[in-house]
Amino acid sequence: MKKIINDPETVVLDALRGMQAAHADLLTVHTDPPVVVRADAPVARKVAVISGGGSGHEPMHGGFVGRGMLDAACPGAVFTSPTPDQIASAVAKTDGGGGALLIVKNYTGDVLNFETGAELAAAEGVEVRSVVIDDDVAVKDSLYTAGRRGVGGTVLLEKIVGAAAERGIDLDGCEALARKVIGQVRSMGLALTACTVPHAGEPSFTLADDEMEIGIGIHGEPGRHRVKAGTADEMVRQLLDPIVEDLPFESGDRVLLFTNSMGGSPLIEMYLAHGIAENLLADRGITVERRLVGPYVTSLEMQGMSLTLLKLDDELVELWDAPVNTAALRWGV
Amino acid sequence: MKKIINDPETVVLDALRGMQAAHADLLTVHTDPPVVVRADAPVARKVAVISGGGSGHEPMHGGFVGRGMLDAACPGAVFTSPTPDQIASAVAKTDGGGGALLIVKNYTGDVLNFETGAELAAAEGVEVRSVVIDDDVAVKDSLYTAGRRGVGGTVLLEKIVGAAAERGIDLDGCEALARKVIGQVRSMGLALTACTVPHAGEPSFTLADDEMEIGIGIHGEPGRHRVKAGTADEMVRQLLDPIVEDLPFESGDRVLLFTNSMGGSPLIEMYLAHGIAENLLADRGITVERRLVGPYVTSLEMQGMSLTLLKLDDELVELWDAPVNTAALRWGV
Amino acid sequence: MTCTAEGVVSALRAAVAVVIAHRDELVRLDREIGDGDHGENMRRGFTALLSRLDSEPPATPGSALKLVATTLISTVGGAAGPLYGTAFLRAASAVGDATALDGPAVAKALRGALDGVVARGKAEVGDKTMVDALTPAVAAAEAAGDDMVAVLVAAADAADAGAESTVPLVARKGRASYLGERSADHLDPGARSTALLLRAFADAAQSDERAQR
Amino acid sequence: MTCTAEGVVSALRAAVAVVIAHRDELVRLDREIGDGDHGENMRRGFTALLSRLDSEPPATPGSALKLVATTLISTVGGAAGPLYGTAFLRAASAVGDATALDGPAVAKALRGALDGVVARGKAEVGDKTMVDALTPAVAAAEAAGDDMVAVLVAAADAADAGAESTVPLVARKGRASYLGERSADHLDPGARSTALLLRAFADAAQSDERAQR
Ligand SMILES: Nc1ncnc2c1ncn2[C@@H]1O[C@H](COP(=O)(O)OP(=O)(O)O)[C@@H](O)[C@H]1O
Ligand SMILES: Nc1ncnc2c1ncn2[C@@H]1O[C@H](COP(=O)(O)OP(=O)(O)O)[C@@H](O)[C@H]1O
Ligand SMILES: [Mg+2]
Ligand SMILES: [Mg+2]
Ligand SMILES: [Mg+2]
Ligand SMILES: [Mg+2]
Repeated sequence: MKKIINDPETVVLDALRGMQAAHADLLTVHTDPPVVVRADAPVARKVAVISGGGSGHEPMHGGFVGRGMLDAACPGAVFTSPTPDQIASAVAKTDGGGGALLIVKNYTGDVLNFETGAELAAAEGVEVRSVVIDDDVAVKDSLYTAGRRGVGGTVLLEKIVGAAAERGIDLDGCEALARKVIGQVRSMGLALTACTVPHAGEPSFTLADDEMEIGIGIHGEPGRHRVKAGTADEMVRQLLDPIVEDLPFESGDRVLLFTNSMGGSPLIEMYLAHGIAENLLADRGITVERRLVGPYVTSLEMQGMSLTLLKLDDELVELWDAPVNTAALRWGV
Repeated sequence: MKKIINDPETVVLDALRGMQAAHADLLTVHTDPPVVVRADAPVARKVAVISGGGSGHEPMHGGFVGRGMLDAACPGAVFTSPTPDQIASAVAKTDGGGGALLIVKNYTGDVLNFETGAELAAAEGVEVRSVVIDDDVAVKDSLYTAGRRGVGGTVLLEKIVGAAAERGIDLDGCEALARKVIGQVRSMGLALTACTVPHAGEPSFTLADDEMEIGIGIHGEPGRHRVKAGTADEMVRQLLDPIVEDLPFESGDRVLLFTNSMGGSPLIEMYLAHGIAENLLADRGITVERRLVGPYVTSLEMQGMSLTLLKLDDELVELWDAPVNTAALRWGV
Repeated sequence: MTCTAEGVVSALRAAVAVVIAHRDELVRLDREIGDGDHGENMRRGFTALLSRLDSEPPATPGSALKLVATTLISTVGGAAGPLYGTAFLRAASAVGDATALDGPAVAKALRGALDGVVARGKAEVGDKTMVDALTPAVAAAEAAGDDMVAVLVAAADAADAGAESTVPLVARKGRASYLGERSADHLDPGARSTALLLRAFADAAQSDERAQR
Repeated sequence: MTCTAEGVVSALRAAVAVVIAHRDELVRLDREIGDGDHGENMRRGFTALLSRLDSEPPATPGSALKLVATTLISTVGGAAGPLYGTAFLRAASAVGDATALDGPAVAKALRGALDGVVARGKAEVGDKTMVDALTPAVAAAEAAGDDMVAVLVAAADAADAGAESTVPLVARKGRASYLGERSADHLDPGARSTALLLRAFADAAQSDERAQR
């Protein structure tokens, strides 16, 4: 394992200190417990939009803290859900009287820790709501499983709900909007290589030089099945077809297409894959109206990609286009 | 070699098509010859700021095309300088009567091709100037060698000169500014892994699991020497000390610190390294006034990082802060 | 023999040592069917517990168990943090203010722990989770009679067997469930850590007993 | 024997075949001390040349050489593109409008090529570049007399030896120079491609001669 770190145990705090130095205009990093808070928090009367999860997915979530997106992010250890005290602390630091909306990715650990965190915050008198995003179509959904994971769609959800909160939409409105977005966003990913969790020291799985994992999540966990790695055309199709058929997305739909690098795959490959996905969607009569391309929801140095489709309407387009000023997403300001 | 591509021969054009789809609001991609041009080019009377180089360094340069930065970028094959016809075509498509400034990285191939390209453009009656950036302190400079390479400093140069051109500074002024920036920017990089050029099919070099290359460039070429990979503290020091001592940067200096991922190293490690570099500079009495952290000048999927220091004054700070609207850098708009 | 606050604390110290010794094993198990952090999550939590046991020595078995709960909840993270946290919280409630625990009290504590895990995680036996280790442990404890040591040994033995039983299973809860069929033929890391904890408690109780004889 | 436009074209076709056949070797050499693209750059350029030779058959040796120059300049990129482009451009100027080239004309063309490369790249013998292959080739060609085939064979032999001579050298020009001492013990890819081209020209001339006998 070769990494630019000092000590697996202090990776997250060390990186947070660098983040603070790099973005003091946008955010404030607290370390005990670790919470990244927007620089001007709390914003009076605004709904505080809060997310969090294991570290190792940068820029998610700390890179999305700032005006028009998240009020706070709770970074756990690498690939480990944050603890309830972090979540309660995030609420306490950002509540401006408008209540807090917690955006939780659907993993057992995240759901349980956010649940307890929300209880702690509610006990302090803050009105707290939670939404759980589960956009990963690679996972079979059933009442008798942990359900689908939250993956790439999280970025789109946080941007759109963050924009609504910034406009003064209230907690009910933000929650309803979040549920609407969750209802119409779908994702799927693949990996060409595994990643190595610093404190694990070894890759989570190994792939032969001609293999890829289809249906990977974002925690270095293996995917649903392993196949021969083919051309980019084949890869994109293997991700896009299940996504489109799941919702389903249909001819005439307007969508946002998000082509995401898992971290280690270079941008040139993302643009290449994005171009293919745009063509395939055009063939299906689906109109791509907005796009995002790059490494936004990553698994450390894992090579691979994910695609996310969000069904758009005028409301969502407007909220997507609204100003955002964070380390990773910035426009309109 | 596993990559998200269809065919090594068409990688660059395929990616350019995806880039066009993703950023039609910012840029227009021409394919014969390949040139990425800002959407509203030519801008009347403005100096056209043009750069280019081999592909595989994304987002450089195409990701820097747009208002406040580049008017055009000429993408060569992967790690291969573009050809003179591309450069001449970029000038023809962006000249608004203010002449063109070519920003050339100091590689034999880039210098020679831009030289010929500039001659072709001048023959069409456009006033063309060229500046050559050579900020890599890893390379021994001498009259009897190819000289230092152009690396990370290129982004800062393009941003600052682009801002000046946008403000209506003339060709003389832009050229003088560019030479000033080149005179006070220094960089150095290291690699933890090699990258694989698609048409080469195999990594350019191999490193043992405990080794790193110090003084790498951005073309997958091996570096100056190979050492045991140590802690992040040691890595950052091995890059920063030679940079600081080269110019030299001195106590009381104001600087921009650019912590760059070579592509495959995750953002969490960049923030961690950035934090260390900020501390080391503070220890030397050097004030970090602006910063940039992320993968901006990459070598495909190579893991590693580079540091760049630019000495600032009020003029450069103001131009750095000026609005920019490109795929990779965006603020103030 | 019964177990006082002191006995609980020495059992917890033994558990800390076992968790640290088995950190890499638990990481490896979780790498295979999860995300590779279970051993490190447990190590982080139990290391924090160790320093709290030193700085805030608990006065009763119940307050010792509560200290475990709050420590794990605020330091472990992941799925294991809230699940083990709730387990120890419910165990603490089950023993109340008692100053010493006999066999049935320990069985009651274990029952509380299991109920807590199920209430939070909604897993059933056969889902390939820590519930597969804890459920038979509780049953064995309840059948083991009055002797505190015998209860813990029975629980540890049953937990070992329960953990082993997860190997052929296809996971239906937790992160391993994303693997579908590919989760079979692997030991569940949480079931393994549950078995390790119970074995540590049993061993500690046995050696306390030996020391007192 | 002299070389007409037809002869030049058949020599160029032979060169295309040789470049394609040695693509991987040139990539490997450039991977070792450069950036691994030389073979692909040359393949791209000479493949483009092949289709232009088919679509725009040149009328004189000079126009054939000029076609090579413009094709390589606009398709090869890197250092090799402008250097080989200039070489062929100067070779074309050197032969002017002649309809057939004898030995001295070929030697003059080679001298023009070398001057062009040096004018653009400023390299000297010993810098570990294509100049190390081309310089002895020109000297040998100028000493080889009037026979066109003998001139090309002498040039090819000398270029081979010149390319080999780059192995122990430390590069002072081009990308390999960044490696410093580590560039020693490797064959320079550009010197190798120069030797390959000259060998292809010599072989083609020899087999044309045999065919005409
Ligand atoms: N719903 C659940 N009920 C009971 N135990 C569970 C549940 N989900 C997961 N677990 C247990 O948690 C263990 C994983 O813990 P850990 O690796 O620390 O958390 P995470 O899965 O969040 O990385 C699993 O091996 C399993 O035994
Ligand atoms: N200044 C120079 N003069 C002569 N030949 C040079 C010079 N610089 C480089 N070369 C030749 O170019 C070759 C490399 O070509 P190529 O790999 O295609 O370009 P690049 O180095 O831009 O990737 C070297 O092996 C060397 O022979
Ligand atoms: Mg985890
Ligand atoms: Mg090259
Ligand atoms: Mg885990
Ligand atoms: Mg090369």
